[in-house]
Amino acid sequence: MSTVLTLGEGFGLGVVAFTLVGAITTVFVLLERRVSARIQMRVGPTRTGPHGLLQTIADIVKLLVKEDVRPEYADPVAFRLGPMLTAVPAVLSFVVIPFGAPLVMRALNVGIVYFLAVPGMTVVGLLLAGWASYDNYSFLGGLRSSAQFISYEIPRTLAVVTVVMLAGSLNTVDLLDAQKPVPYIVLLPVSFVIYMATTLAEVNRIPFDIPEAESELVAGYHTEYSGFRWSLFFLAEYGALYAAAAFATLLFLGGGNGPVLPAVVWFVGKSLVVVFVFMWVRWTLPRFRADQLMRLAWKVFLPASLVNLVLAAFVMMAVGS
Amino acid sequence: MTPVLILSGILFAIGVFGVLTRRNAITMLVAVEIMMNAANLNMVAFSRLYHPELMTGQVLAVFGIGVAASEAAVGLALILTIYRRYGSTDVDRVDLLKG
Amino acid sequence: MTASDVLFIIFGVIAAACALYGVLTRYLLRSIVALGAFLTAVAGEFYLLAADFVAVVQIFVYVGGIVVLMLFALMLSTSGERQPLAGSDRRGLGSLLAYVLGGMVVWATVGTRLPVVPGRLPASVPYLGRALLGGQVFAFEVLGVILLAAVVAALALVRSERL
Amino acid sequence: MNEPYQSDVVFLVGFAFAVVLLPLVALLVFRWVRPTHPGALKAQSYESGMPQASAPRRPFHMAYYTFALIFIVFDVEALLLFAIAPVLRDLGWSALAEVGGFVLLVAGGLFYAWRKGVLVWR
Repeated sequence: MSTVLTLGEGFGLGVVAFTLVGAITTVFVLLERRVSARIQMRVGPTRTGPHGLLQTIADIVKLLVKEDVRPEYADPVAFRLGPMLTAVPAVLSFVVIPFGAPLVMRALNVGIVYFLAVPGMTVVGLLLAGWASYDNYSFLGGLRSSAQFISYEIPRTLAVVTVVMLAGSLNTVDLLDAQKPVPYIVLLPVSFVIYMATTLAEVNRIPFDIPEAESELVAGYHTEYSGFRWSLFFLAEYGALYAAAAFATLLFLGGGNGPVLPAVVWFVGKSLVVVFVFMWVRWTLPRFRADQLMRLAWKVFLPASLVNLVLAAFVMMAVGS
Repeated sequence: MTPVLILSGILFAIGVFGVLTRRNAITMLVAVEIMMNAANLNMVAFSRLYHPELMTGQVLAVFGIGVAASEAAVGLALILTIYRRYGSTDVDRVDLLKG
Repeated sequence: MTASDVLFIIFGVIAAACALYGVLTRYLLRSIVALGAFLTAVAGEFYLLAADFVAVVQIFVYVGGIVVLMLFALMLSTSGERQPLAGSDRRGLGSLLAYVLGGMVVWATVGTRLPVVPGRLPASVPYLGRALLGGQVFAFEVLGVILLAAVVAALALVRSERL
Repeated sequence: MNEPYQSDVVFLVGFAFAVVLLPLVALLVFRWVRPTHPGALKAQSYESGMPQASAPRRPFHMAYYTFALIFIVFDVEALLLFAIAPVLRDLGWSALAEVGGFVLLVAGGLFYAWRKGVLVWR
């Protein structure tokens, strides 16, 4: 009986998480357009509804009722699988994020590795989408996206390892208690910087948005997609953006820890600040070239994260014993 | 525990079938990975059976995954080299003596 | 029949079906995708067998690593054909051998009474780390050497052929 | 079998089922709403309005594979570190030396690749 309940709980929370990602995307797209407009001294969308608040709602309706076009030579199976494999892991990663002290969908014992492992499946989706489209831009975009993703995955993972070392647990909820006295951004500033920079690359944001460089590759791996299938890529992008920001909050900023206000407010507030930083960086910096991007990942971030890891372990042992 | 062992036996046989019948090198590698996973499944199952507190089987499975990664990296490098020399990943077309 | 038995059967059927499709299909791309689905189902089995860390590692390294590597290799070894197909295969003796082997393994498994040495089942992660650095530390360092050798060997192979 | 692991899997299965089902349902439902006017022109691949320059899916630059190769080795290293990291503090200096040796070995692979000039994107 309890098994059926757990199954229902999982299903229900799955629906909640998907709706949440949809809502996040809706809000963030509007936010992004307004923030970018402000930064570039423009106005942004203002016509639809008061202050343009209904703009993304209108966009969603448009996307849902738009024709679903598939190129003649596209591989039908891979073309359908691509967007699904990109969007589903992005939503799945929400399982282990603790939005408040007890407010977590499921506190897996290996939550932190889970959070890093599941979005890794996205690469398969990107490669499939780019391959399936039978289009030179898509193919190149898919390959570049996945090359970039895997390059930045390693320094990011090693930065997270330092946090796990200090916290002594792979459970995301334990991280909250471990950071009660002092958030890890104070103890591990280098890890924080590496994590933030590599995360920017993982969610394909400027200055790391080579895969979707509009002026070079049209729209990258999703050039041939339209309507709802395209919007799945969009959901994945903003879902992953928020998940990464929430994870940064959890790993380095103490999660929902904070005085007076309830934990949920602290958590959402902190993660929104991180999201704002991501957007700010996107609209301020120019784009890297592909070769600069790879050099940065392998010759700067990877050695730096290795040295940081060893140093952090050494200092931890020296202080601890 | 017997069902797990039966499942892993079946999976291993599927892998053997793939390696023996396919001629394409990439598909053969897929079959080899299936066999490796069948072995890992066995190790994890036996880890539950004998002294679960020692975790020996799970450690072996983790090592197995690491070795599988190295094997796939070298194997695929070999396949790519063969492809560029012979223009095919079909193992029967690769005749080393004529090379 | 408990819930984990049901889940075990579901994952097992998915794993066997995907494995079979992976070795039977003529489409190389679908073969690799089927491998990915197979690996995910096996990860589910690992989790059911109380090996949660092995399960996420399976997703992390296999699905996020080896499958991606295979897709790269596939995309680097096609010559512009629309749907890369595997060439002709030899059935016959190979399938017979596989049937015999599979039958023997299943027969042997069913016929054997497995002695059980019970013990407390600990939470896997801390104990896994202790085991790695305790009794298995030699194997741990050897794995480091294997990884180093893999990089050197694979790079040497790839570099020997200049484009 | 073991209770917490089982309920974790049950939960994840339910969750994944919902997450896969919802987009499929949305696709199916809106199939009746959205227009379908296929045409020869629409079925072509979009390459900025020009006819397709060449067949895609050609063999690509080897650099993609070499980077993926180094990636997978460090992936394995990272997963082993995840297994060790939670208990490192309790195990003391000798454990740290062992881990340091392992990290150095794998970093040797990176150093080799660097010296060979593989890490240059062309």
